[in-house]
Amino acid sequence: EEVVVFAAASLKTALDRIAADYEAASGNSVTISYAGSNALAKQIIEGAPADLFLSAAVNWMDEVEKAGLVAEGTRRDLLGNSLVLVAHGRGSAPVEIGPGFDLGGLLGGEKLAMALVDAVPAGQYGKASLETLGIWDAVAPSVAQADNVRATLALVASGEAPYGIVYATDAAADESVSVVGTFPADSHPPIVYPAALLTGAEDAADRAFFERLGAPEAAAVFEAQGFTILK
Amino acid sequence: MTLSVALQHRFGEFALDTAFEAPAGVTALFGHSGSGKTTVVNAVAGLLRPDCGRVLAQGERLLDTEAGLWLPPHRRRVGYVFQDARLLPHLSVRQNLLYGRWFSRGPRRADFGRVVEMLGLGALLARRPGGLSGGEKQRVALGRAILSDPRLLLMDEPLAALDEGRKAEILPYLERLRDELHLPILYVSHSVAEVARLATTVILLEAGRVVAAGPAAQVLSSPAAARALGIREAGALLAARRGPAEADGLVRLDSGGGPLWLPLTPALEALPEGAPLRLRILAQDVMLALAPPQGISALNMLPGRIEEILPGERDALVRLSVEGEALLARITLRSLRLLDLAPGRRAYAVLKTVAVAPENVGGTGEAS
Amino acid sequence: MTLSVALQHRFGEFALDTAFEAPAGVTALFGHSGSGKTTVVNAVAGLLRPDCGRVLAQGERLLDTEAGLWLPPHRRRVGYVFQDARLLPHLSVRQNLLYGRWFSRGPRRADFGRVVEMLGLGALLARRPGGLSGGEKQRVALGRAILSDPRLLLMDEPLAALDEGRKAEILPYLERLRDELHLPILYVSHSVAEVARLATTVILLEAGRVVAAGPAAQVLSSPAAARALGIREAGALLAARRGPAEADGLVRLDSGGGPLWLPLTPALEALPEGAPLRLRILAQDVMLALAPPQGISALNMLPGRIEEILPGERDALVRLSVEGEALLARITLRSLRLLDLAPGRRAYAVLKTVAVAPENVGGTGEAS
Amino acid sequence: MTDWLSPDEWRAVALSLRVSTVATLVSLPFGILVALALARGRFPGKALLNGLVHLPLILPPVVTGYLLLMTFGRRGSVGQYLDQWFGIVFAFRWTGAALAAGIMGFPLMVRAIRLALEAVDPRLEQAASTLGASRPWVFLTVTLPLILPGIVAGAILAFAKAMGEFGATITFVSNIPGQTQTLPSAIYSFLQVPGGESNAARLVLVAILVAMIALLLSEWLSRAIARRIAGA
Amino acid sequence: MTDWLSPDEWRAVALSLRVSTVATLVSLPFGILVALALARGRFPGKALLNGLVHLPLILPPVVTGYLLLMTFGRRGSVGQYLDQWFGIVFAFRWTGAALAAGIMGFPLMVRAIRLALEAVDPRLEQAASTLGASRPWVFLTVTLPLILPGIVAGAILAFAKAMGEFGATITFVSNIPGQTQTLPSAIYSFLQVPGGESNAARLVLVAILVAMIALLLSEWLSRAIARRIAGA
Ligand SMILES: Nc1ncnc2c1ncn2[C@@H]1O[C@H](COP(=O)(O)OP(=O)(O)OP(=O)(O)O)[C@@H](O)[C@H]1O
Ligand SMILES: Nc1ncnc2c1ncn2[C@@H]1O[C@H](COP(=O)(O)OP(=O)(O)OP(=O)(O)O)[C@@H](O)[C@H]1O
Ligand code: MOO
Ligand SMILES: [Mg+2]
Ligand SMILES: [Mg+2]
Repeated sequence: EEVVVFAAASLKTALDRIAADYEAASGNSVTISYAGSNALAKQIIEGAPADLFLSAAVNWMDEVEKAGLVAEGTRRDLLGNSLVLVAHGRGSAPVEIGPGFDLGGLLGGEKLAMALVDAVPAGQYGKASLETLGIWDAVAPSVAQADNVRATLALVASGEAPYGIVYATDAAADESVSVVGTFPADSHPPIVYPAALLTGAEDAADRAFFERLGAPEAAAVFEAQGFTILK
Repeated sequence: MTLSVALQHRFGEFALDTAFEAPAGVTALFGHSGSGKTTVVNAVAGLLRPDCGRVLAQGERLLDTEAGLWLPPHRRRVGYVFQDARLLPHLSVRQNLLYGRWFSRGPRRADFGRVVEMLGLGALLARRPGGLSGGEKQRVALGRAILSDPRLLLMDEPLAALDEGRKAEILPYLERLRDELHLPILYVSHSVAEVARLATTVILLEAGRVVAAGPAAQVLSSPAAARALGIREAGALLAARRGPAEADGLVRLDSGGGPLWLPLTPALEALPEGAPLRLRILAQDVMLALAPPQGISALNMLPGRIEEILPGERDALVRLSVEGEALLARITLRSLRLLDLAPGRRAYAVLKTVAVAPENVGGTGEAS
Repeated sequence: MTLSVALQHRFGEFALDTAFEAPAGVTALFGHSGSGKTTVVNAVAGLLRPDCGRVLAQGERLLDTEAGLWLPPHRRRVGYVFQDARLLPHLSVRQNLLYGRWFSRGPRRADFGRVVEMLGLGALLARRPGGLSGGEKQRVALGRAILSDPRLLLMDEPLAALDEGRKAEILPYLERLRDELHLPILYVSHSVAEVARLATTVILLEAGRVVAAGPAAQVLSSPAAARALGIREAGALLAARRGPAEADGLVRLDSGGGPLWLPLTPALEALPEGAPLRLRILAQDVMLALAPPQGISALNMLPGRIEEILPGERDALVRLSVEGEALLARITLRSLRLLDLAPGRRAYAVLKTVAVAPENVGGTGEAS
Repeated sequence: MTDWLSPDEWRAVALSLRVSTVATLVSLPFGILVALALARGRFPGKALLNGLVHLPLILPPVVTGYLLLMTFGRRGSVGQYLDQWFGIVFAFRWTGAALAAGIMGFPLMVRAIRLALEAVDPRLEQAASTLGASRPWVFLTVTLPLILPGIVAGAILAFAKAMGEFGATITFVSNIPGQTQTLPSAIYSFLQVPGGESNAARLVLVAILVAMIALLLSEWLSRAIARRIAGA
Repeated sequence: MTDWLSPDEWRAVALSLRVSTVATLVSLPFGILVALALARGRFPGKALLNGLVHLPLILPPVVTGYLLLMTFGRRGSVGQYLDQWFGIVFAFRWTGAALAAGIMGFPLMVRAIRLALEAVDPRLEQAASTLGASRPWVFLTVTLPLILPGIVAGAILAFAKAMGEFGATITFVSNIPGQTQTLPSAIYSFLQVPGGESNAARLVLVAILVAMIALLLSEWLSRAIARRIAGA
């Protein structure tokens, strides 16, 4: 039995581990295709042979659902994440992020690295948060947008930009950046990774792996990567 | 009619407007650089699509712009020896030679081994064209065209890059081709000697137009053409039959005007007794005498009658009729005066035996 | 010493091993196709880096493999006329002609307008090489080399693609070049007539080796070289001085052997009275007579003594000394017997005035 | 050595090689035809064809990928008929990856071959035609051998591009290990997660290695051909 | 018509044009030099140079972007010295986008020029040298005019590639509207959100339009050059 999973690329480390455990335990094989959520969603809509979809954004799961490809009642919000401000280098002083936070002053004329603020979820959340905090208009001209979170982080890691906004999960593992603050969870829409079984893929193995994602063993792995488990 | 050509074409300032008939045998295209010789040959080969024209080869229409007919080059079966050899650089000499065979149907008239030997290509077969000398390239091109078993050969100054020795070796072979294979040949050359030896018909081109055309003997002997050919090349063609060889290495040729003795060259040796042949006698190689001179090394003397004298600036062309055949002699105005020559007077044409150049001796191109 | 060449090079089976000295004037490289002529010329131009060798031009070393010296082509200042014209396709004819000028320093010895007129290039100046005829291309190449103001001209069969008329027009120009510009010229040609007219020195190559070398008169007159040249091209060179022109269009030339009369050609007309010149007299244009023949159109007779008879298979070469100058006559074995000719006997050399071909008349290449 | 890459990674390497090779070989005849049409042909839609060929170069690869997905996907305008009538499916198969790679490399291949075609001396082709070779034979026996260096150059460009193609491929056929995961997709996956850089670097090295070998082979081949043509 | 694109989109179009033009023109001399070295040169590191030139083709664009960032970034191994000594900064500038585009198009440009170089008849260059032209002059007056069609072809390939380049550019200089947001970045952004397709399609059309005009111009130019060379 083969389970084909389409998953947002940012889930790779955790999901690879969970899949390996599952394969060892069940004897079924799990094949995971990692790409951007938008591409995966479109592929699913175009008939990709996927059994499960793990999206990094709500809107792309909505698209799949609209196309009638989500198996009745299987969609659920699997994981959450938080948004942090990272700085280049290890020893940067922590800052308090709240209303009126002087990010512009912190940048000192340099760039703030973010994911695409209108297109990539991490960018969209970041922009929303900065708007809520009332500093978006001041910061906007200094924003350098990358096409994904890892590229954003690379801009900070390489020192190209002194600060950047990324997911907590991405910030943790990088030696050359430090987290200097976390954006208040209520300053942006909840960061949610929805998961669903896809129509026509409701055999035992698929279901089993889908269930497995919510199991405590999986939760531990996700949490180790910095994700929060949504109930 | 073997080949009938009528062409009109314009290249900027240059306008080609020619029509001629080429009977069996070799038809020489003759004319100054830029007179349109290559253009004509290209149109016959199908490499140039003339503005207007008709080309018929052995009854088949190759081109007829009025009827909208244009046969592509590969269906014309013309063997073309180009002014620049145009060997295929990625093929060996052997493959170049055999290239035409890949496409030809029907019997193979030219023998590979014989062509290779004749053109001295044996040592080159495995080589590639890149490193060949100019003459070597042209020899391969010649062999390639012959071996493609064409029904018409087009040659654009094929021998210009060859030395005298090689030329002398190849010319008899071209003659044999012409005679044995009954291949019509359209031949561009700057050498009157070559043309005289090979050509049945001569077409004189000037600035894209035919200024003289006809049987070689007639065109080359006509004093009028002498001017176009250059005075040094003026001469007459004499028909003769090969007589018996004699003990001292000479052979008798029976011309209309009387017997002539020539050294027995390999070319002559190859002809059977009684075979018709052609002698070209340059006007400048003919002396006139009032009586047969004695004690002189010239063996050949023909008695004749002066028909016409065309005086030039410094010398004169004298047309002599020798038993109905025409001979041209070029003499100085001083000699004209000293000997008191005039039309109607009798005179002896004296020619040095060996002044009859061997390449000016050839078969007639008609079946013997 | 103007040009000194010593070369060794190997191309597969072909091995070049030549050494020769080329004094001022024209040095002709002569030999069969594939004998290595182009290879030598390329090595002199710097286009071929020979395995081993030395080339000195007017005192400057162009190549010395022992000393590790190799001057690149552009610093050798050689004007090279290639067997294939090699015009630059992206430039107009005018630009091709002027190309060398872009790089040359110093005084301009060749005049653009004059070269253009001489070579008949006026109407072609605005054209591109693509559409030129074979002869037109070669004329442009010639002009281009001359206009680059070289100190050495290399010519690889420059006239082979030209018709007789053009050749006759260009030859005097090459002579003038040689004489006026004191340009040494290394000249490859298959035409003995060209070589005889132009060359001061002749180098005979065979299979990459020099088989004869020396002053043109000597090499071309030597009966031994006759075999290499082809018997029809054997002949002697006679030094003479131009005498006065006479009323009937003839001019007297005073040779060592006595006076000769020739038609006054433009080339002769251009020479002042008393100018030294050179006549080439082909062995086959000379008849021998025991007494001066009467009533004959031949004007020129020179009394001489038979020095040597070299019998061949069918004819013999007779060397005659005419007041110390050598003449060659080619006669049949039959005439030899009939006239009972033998060394030591006296005989008259009879030549048809006009058999002295105009292009075999030229300045000597020495300052007059 | 085998431990150095995981089984999935080995499969990605093997797949990339297969995809690139197939893409190159299959597109070669089309490349030659299109180059011929562009270099020699005279027909109304020539400018359009030229534009079409260049399109994959002009568009961001992702766009090409989307267009492929819309066209050759299982519900795509062409894809569904190919499936129904010929049973050919590109979507989410390695064949799709090859299609994407082939299309992305096509402009490079065509241009190289076209340049070589334009450098062929037409007088040689004329000479061949007077010897009896019809147009197709002239092409096979003269033109083709003479443009071989251009074909090799075009093929190596297409192959290299295929080895590196990512955007169009992942968009069209996704990133399914063992089926559509090429080396660049695998590299991408690693680059998307924290700490994946060293793994990515390993795969980058493999990609460079493979491509360099292909490059050296092609150079050697070109030189051998050039020597053959220059002759001696 | 001006309403058809937003001001930011207009700026993206203008920037893409500028980036592509500059990338093409600036890399041209280098492309010619490298093509010369590869076609004619004989030196120890030749295979390496050849490999290096092809690298941007072989690697996924994102990797090239990362490598550029590491090398030419402000703290990159080369970048910091460029900044310190010459004041040249690529980071977050359109110049960086041009650098990325130029490097991505470089292998295409070099190959086209190299093919043209290899087709030049060395006998013509020899003829020029006997007329007194030194190597550089021969190159300028003979080789260069003869390879012009190849140069045009190389330039148009590089230009087209630059118009479509996305992965390396966004990774290296990110996406700052008006500064580094090229057309492909803008297109990509639209494709990331549901329903963005029609907007993306609009920009794709613009990209195609611009590239087609460039293509037609280049074809016309090539043909004019070819006619000039064929002569008459
Ligand atoms: N690059 C080369 N590679 C191999 N062999 C060569 C090369 N160049 C010349 N040869 C050979 O060297 C010999 C001499 O050639 P070269 O071109 O010097 O002859 P040539 O005397 O100029 O002949 P031609 O009168 O026909 O032009 C020939 O046999 C030729 O095949
Ligand atoms: N493609 C062309 N475009 C323009 N003019 C041309 C073209 N081909 C030939 N010509 C011109 O037509 C005339 C005749 O050329 P052609 O090649 O037929 O001469 P030719 O008699 O063969 O001369 P040659 O003896 O020098 O080879 C020349 O003036 C030439 O410049
Ligand atoms: O055209 Mo790309 O940016 O090499 O996939
Ligand atoms: Mg011609
Ligand atoms: Mg030669």
